[in-house]
Amino acid sequence: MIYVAGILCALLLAVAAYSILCRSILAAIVGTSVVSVIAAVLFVILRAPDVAITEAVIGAGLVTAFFLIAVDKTERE
Amino acid sequence: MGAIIMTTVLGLTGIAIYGLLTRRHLIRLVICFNVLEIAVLLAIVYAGFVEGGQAPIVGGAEAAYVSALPHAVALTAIVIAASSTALMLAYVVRIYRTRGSVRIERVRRWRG
Amino acid sequence: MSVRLTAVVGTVAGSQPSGFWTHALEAPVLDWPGVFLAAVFLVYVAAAGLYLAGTQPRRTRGWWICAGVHAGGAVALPLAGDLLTFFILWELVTLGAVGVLWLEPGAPRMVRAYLPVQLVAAAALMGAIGMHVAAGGTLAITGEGLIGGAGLALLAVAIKAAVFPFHVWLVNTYPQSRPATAVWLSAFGTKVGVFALLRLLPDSGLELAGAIVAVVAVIYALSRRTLRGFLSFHIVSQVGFMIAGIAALSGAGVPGGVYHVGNHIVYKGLLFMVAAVLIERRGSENMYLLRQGESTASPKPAQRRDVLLLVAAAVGALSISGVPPFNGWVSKSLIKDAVEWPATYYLLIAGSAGTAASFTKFIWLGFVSSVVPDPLRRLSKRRSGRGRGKDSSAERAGSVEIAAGPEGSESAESAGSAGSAGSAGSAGSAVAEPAGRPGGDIARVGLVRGLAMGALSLLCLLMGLQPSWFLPPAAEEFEATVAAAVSGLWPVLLGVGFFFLLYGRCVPALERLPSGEGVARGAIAGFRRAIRAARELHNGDLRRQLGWAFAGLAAGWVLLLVFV
Amino acid sequence: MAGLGDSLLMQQLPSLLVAVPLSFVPLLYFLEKVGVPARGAALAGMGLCLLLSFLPWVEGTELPISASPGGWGGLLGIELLLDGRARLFLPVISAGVFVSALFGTRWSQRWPLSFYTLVFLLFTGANGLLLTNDLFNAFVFVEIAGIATHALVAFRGDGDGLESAFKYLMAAAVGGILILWGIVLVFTATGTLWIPLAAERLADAPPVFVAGAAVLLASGIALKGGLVPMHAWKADGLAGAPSAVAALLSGPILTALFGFGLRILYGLFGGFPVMEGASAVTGGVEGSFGVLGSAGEVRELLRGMVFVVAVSSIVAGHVMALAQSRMKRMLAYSSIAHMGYIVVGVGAGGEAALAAALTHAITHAFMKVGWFFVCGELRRTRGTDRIAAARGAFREAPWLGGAAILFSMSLVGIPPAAGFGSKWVLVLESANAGAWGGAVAIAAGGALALPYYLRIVVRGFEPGRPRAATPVPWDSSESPSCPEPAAELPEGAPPHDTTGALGVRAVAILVCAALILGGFAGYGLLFSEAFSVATELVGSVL
Amino acid sequence: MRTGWALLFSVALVGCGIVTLIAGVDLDTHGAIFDYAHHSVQHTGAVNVVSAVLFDYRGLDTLGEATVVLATGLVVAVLAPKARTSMLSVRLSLVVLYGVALVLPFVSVLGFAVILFGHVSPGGGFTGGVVLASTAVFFAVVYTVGGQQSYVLPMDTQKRIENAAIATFLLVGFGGLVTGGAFLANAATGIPLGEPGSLLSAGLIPLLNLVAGMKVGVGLAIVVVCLFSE
Repeated sequence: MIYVAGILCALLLAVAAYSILCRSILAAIVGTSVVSVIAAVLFVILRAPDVAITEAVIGAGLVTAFFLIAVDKTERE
Repeated sequence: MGAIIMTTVLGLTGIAIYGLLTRRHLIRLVICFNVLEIAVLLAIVYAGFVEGGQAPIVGGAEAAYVSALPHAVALTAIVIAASSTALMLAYVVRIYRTRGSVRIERVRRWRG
Repeated sequence: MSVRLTAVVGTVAGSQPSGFWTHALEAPVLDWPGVFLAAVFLVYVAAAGLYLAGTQPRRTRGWWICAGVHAGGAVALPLAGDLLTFFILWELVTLGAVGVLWLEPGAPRMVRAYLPVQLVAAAALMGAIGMHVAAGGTLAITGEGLIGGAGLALLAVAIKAAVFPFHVWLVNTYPQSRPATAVWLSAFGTKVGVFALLRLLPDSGLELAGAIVAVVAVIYALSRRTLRGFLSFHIVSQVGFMIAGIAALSGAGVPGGVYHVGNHIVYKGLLFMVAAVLIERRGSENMYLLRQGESTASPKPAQRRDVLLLVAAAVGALSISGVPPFNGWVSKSLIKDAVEWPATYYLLIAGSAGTAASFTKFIWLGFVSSVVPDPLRRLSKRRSGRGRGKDSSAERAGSVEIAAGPEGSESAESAGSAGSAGSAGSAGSAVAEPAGRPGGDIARVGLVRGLAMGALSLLCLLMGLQPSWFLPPAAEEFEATVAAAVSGLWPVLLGVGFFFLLYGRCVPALERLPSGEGVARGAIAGFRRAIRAARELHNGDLRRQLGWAFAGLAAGWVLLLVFV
Repeated sequence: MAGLGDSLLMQQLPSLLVAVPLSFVPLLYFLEKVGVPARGAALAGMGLCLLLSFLPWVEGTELPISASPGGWGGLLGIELLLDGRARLFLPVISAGVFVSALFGTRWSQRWPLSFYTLVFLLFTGANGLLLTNDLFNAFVFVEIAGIATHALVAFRGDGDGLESAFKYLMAAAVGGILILWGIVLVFTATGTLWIPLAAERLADAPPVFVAGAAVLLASGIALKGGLVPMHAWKADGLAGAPSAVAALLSGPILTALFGFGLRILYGLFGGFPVMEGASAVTGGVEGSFGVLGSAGEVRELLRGMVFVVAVSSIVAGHVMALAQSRMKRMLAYSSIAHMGYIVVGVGAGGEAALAAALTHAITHAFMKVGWFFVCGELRRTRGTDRIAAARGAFREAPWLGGAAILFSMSLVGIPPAAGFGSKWVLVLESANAGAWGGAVAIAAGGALALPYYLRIVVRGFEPGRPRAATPVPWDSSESPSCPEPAAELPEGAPPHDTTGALGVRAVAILVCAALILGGFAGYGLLFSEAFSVATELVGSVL
Repeated sequence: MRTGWALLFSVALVGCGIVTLIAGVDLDTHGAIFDYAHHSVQHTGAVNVVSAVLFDYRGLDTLGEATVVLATGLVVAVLAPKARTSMLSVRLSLVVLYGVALVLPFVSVLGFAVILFGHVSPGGGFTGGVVLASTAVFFAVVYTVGGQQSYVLPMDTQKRIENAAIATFLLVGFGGLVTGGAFLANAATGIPLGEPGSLLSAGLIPLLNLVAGMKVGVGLAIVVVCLFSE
C-alpha cells in the first residue's frame, strides 16, 4: 500500500510540474485533471472516500470543463 | 506514509508558487492556484489520517476510524476552491474580451 | 500620560461624552511671558489690521479669515495650558499662514516653500510630545518643559522659528508675498516658534547657538538687495538674539528674551510697513533703485509724506539696532547682561553692530542717496549700475524691479517687471500695491496707514522709556544708566562706521555668499526621485505583487525559525 | 425591554446576526418575483440587521453571548462568540454596509438584484468573520466576503474593473490559501478547530510548529488587509471598483478582518508580547505570545518584525498616495498607511495602545467610507476620479467640499474630527508602551498625508471646469500601450443617476460626516469602551 | 518576477515548511480530539460520519459553502453579456450526440442516488450535486447552448431552484432555532432519527443533503451555462 502511495506521489509531482511548466495550455489543463485524479486515489488510500469522490467529480470533471471552456473562449497557445 | 504525503505536499506547493511567480498566461496562473489548493487538501486529509483506521462509515463492528472532521473540511474547501476557479476563469475570459489577450502584460493598466 | 489617560478612562467610563477632552485639557497658563506676548500680539493685530484696512486692493473675505486664524492661533498659543491645546494652536497658526499664502499671487511657489517644512515641524512636535509622554510626562504645560523627545522638539522649534539652517522657508515666502501681506505674516510665525522654545525646552543652554545665528543671519542680511529680503534675514538674526536670551545658561535671560520678542514684533512690523509704503511709492523693491524709481514713479508732493515715512523708518531702525532710548536697546541690554559666556557676549555685540550697519544702509539708500558710500574707492556708479544691469546677480539676490504707474494694475506691473528685470519667475509674486486710485482715497489711505505706523512708533518709544510697565516685577529692575546707554550705543556707532567706511568694499564678497536654497531644492528633488522610484517599483504586475507577498512570508518565517 | 437579556433572541443573537443577512439573499429574489423593488427591500433588511447589531448594547446583556449552530458547542460543532470586541465592531460594520448600500445607487440601477444580493453576502461574511470562534468557519466566511467583494469590484464590467477584480481575486485567493495553511498546522498540532481549546493545546506544541502557524495566519491576514510587503495588489484592486464598493472594501471588510486578526492574535496565540518595562506602565501582559513570547529574543524579534511592517506600511502608503493622480488609488494607499497605524497600536502591546488602535480602526472605517463617497460624487459629476478633473467641483457643491474637508481633516488628524482623537491617543499611547518609533512614524504620517488631501480640496475649490484630464507631472498611470477608455462608464450604466438618487447619496455622505463629528465629541466615551474591550482581550490572555 | 527570485522564494518557503513539519513529526494528535465516529450515530443517526459532520455538527460551514456557490453563479451571470450567444468551436460526431443522449439519464439518476444516500454511504449533497451539474455540462458541451435553451433548464428556473434551496436551508435553520433552541438544530428539535443505515434516517440530514445537492448542482450548472454563453 505504501509503495503504491509512493509511486502515486512521485507521479503526482511529475504531472503537476509538467502541467505548470509545459508549453501548451491544453496539455496543462489535462495535466491538472490528471493531478486531481491521482489526488483522488490518494484520498482513497487515506480512507477519505467522500473527499475522493468529490475531488474526482469536481477537480477532474467540472473544473476541467471550466478550463476547457475558458481556453476555448480565449486564445490558445 | 506521512513522510511521503508531506513531501508531495511541499513539492506541490513549491512548484505552484514557482509557477505563480513566473508564468505569463493567466489561465496558467489559475492552474497554479489549483495545484496549491490540492496540496492543502492533501495536508488537511492527512491531518485526520490514522494508521489502520477505517473510512468514517460506521459499520457494526467497533473499529478505529480515521477522523471525519478533516474530510468535511476538505469537502468544503474543494467546493470553495472550485467556485474561486470558476470566477477566475470568468474574469480571464472577460479580460480577453476587453483587452484582447490573456498575457499578464495586458493586465498592467493599473500601476504606480 | 498613561496616568492621565487611565484617570480619563476611570472617570469617563459612562460619564459625559466629551469627558476625554475635558480631562485632557488644562486651564490656561497665565504667567508673565504668556500674557505679555499675547497682549503684544493683540496690539499688533490691531495695528496691522488698521494698516491693511488702508491698503489697496482690498483683501478678500477668505484672506481675512485665514489671516484671522493665523493671528488668532498666535494670540491664544502663549496662554495654552496643555500640550494638546498647544499643538492644536500651533497647527492653526501654520494652516492660517498657508491659507494666506495660497490667496496671494504667485501662491504655488510660496506654498511649496512653506507647507512641507512646516508640516515636518508639526510632525516633529507631535512626535516630541509622544516621546515626552513615553518618558512619563504629563500633558500639562509646566515650568520644566518636556522630559523626552528634546531633539524632535528642537527640530520643530528651529523650523518654526526659522533658526539659521532652517530659515529658507521664511526668506522664500515673506519677500515674495504682497508687501502688506508680509506686514501681517512677519509678526506671528517665528515668534510662536521662539515661544515654543521657552515652553518646551526652558533650560536648553543654546545661547551660543543663538548668538551665532544672529551674526550669520546679519551677514546674509547685509548681502541682500531687496527691502523685504533683508528684513526677513533680520527676523532670523533677531530670533538669534531672542534664543540667546531665552536659552541663556544663567537662566536669567528669559525676561530679556521674551521682552525682545515683544519689541521685535512691534518694530519689525513697523519696518515692514515702511518697506511696503516705500515699495509702493518708489515702485521698486531693489534697494539700489529706490531713489531712481522715485524720480519717475512718484510725483513731487510725495516728498512731504516721505518725511513722516523717514521718521517711522528711523524709529524702527533705531529700535532694532538698539539705540537708547528705544525698546530694542532695553531688551538687548537685558540679554547681553544675562548671557554667561564672553564669546556669546561679543557675538551679540557683533550682531547688533551688523544690524546697525545694515539699517544705516536701509535709511541711506531709502531716503538719502542711491549709492553706497565708498570713500576708499569711488565705485558707486558701477555699483548702482550693477544693481540694475546684471540680472544674474540681481536674480540671485532675489531683487525684483517693478515699473510702478499710478494706474498700473497688478498684471500690468508683473508684465512690466517681467519685461524690465527679466526675472519673470519672481515677478508676479512681489507686486507693489498702487495707492488708492480715487482721489478721495489718497488722504484716507495715507491717514490710516500713518496712524498704524505712528502707533507702533510710539509703542517703540514707550517700551524703551518705561520698560518697568511691561517687564515682570520679579525681573531685576532695568536701570537706564549712562553705562547701559553707552554699552548699547557703541556697537551701533561701530556698525554705522563700518557701513560708511568698509561696506562698499564688502559688497562683492557678500553677494557671493552661498544661499541655502540649493539645499532645500536638492531635498525636494530627492523626494521626487524617491517617489518616482517607488512608482516604478509598483509596476502593476500581478506576479510581482504575489512575489512580494511570498518574499515577506518567507523572510519572516526564516527569521522566526532562526530564533525559535 | 424587560427580560430581553435572557430571551431566545438574545441567546441566539450570534446565529441571527449571520443568518438574517443571509436569509435576505433568497428573500430579495422572491420578493422581486412578487414585484417588490429590490432596493427598498434590501434597505429595509439592512435596517433590520443594523437594529440587530445594536441589540448587544441593550442594558442588561451580559457578554459574551455564545451560540453554536446545531447546538453542539465549540468542540463538536461551531461556536459563534459575541464578545466585547464583536459588540464594538458590529455596529460599525452594519452602519458601513448600510450607508454604502444607500450610496451605491448607480450600480443598483444597473443590476439591482445582484448588487444587493452580493452586498448581503458580504454583510454575512463580515459578521460571521467577526463572530465565529472556529478557525475553519472563519476561513469560510473570509471566502464568502472575499468572493462577494471582488464580484462587486468587477461590477463595472469594463476592462479596468475586471483587471482590478482579477488582481484582487488572485491576491485574496492566495491569502485564503495561506490562512488555510495556518489552520491546517494549528489543527495538526491541536486536533481541534475551536479557538479557545486550540489555544490551550497550542501551549505544549513544538514552538517551531506554532511559529509556522503564526506566520502563515498573520501573513494571510496581512495579505488580505494590505500590509507591506503584501500591499501591492491593493491600489490596483480598488482602482477599478465602483466607489460604493471601494467604501465597502475599506470600511466594513477591513474592520471585520481586523476583528478576526485580534481574535487570532489574542484568542489563539495569547496576545502580543509587551516590551519589558512598558508593561509596568500599561499593565500589559509581560511577554506572552503563546509559547513563542516566553523567550526574550523571540519576543524582541516579533516586535521588530511587526514594527518594520507597520512603519514601512505607513511610509510606503503615504508616499505612494502622494504620487497618485487618481483618488481611489490615493485612498487605497492611504488605507495601507492607516492599517500601519493600527498595527503600531496593536504591536505596542498593553491595553491603552490597543484601545487606541481599536478606536482608530472604527474612525478610519467611517472617514474612509466618507471619502470614497465624496470620490463617487465627483465621479458621477465628472465621469472620472482623476484629481485633475475635480477642478471646481466643490465650488459647484459646497456641501460636498465641506464634507471632503472634514474627512480629510479626520484622515490627517486635525481637530475637530474623530481621526484626530484616535491618532493623538495612538501616538501618545504607543509611545507610552515603548514603541516610540512607531509613534514618530504616525506623527510624521500626518505631515505626509496633508499635502495630497489639500491638493484635492484646493483643486476642487478652484474656479472653472477642468479643461482636459491633466495628470500631475509625475503621473505615469496612463501608458501609451493601453489608452484611457473613452467613457469610464459601463455600457449599461446611466451617466447620471435619477434626480432622486442624489438626495440619498447626499444623505449617506452627511451621515458619515455627522459620525465623524460625533466621534470627535464623544471620543472619550468611545475610548473608554475600547479600553474596556482591550482590557478584556489582554485579560483573557493572563 | 525574475526566475531566480521565484526559485529563491519557493525554495525558501518549502524549506521553512520542511523544518516546520519535521518539528511536528512527533505530534501524536492525529485527527480531531473529539472522536466523531463513535458518537455520530446516536447524536445524529447518520452512518456516514462525514455527512453528519457536514450537515449537522458543522452545518454552518455547509451553509456558507452553498452561499459561495450561489455568489459564484450570480457573478458569472452578471459578467456574461446577455445578448451574445456562441457555441464551442469543436464539432461533435453523431455518435457522440446519441451516446450522450443515452448516457445522460443514468448520470442524473446516479446523481440523485448519490445525494439521497449521502448519509449512509460515501458521497452526499455536494458530490451528487456536482454529478447533476455535470449533466448540464454534457448538455452544454454536446448541444449548443444559447440559441436552444430548451435543452437545459431555463436560467430563470435554475435561479428559482437555487434560491428555493437556500431558503429551505435557512428555514430548516430557523425551525431548529425555534423548536430546538439552536440554529440548524437537528436532533434537538425532536425529529425522529430513525433506524441508522436506512434511507429515512438521521433526521433532517437527508433533507439538507437534497437541498445542498440541488443548490450546488444548479449553481454550478448556472456557472457552466454562463461561461458558455460568454
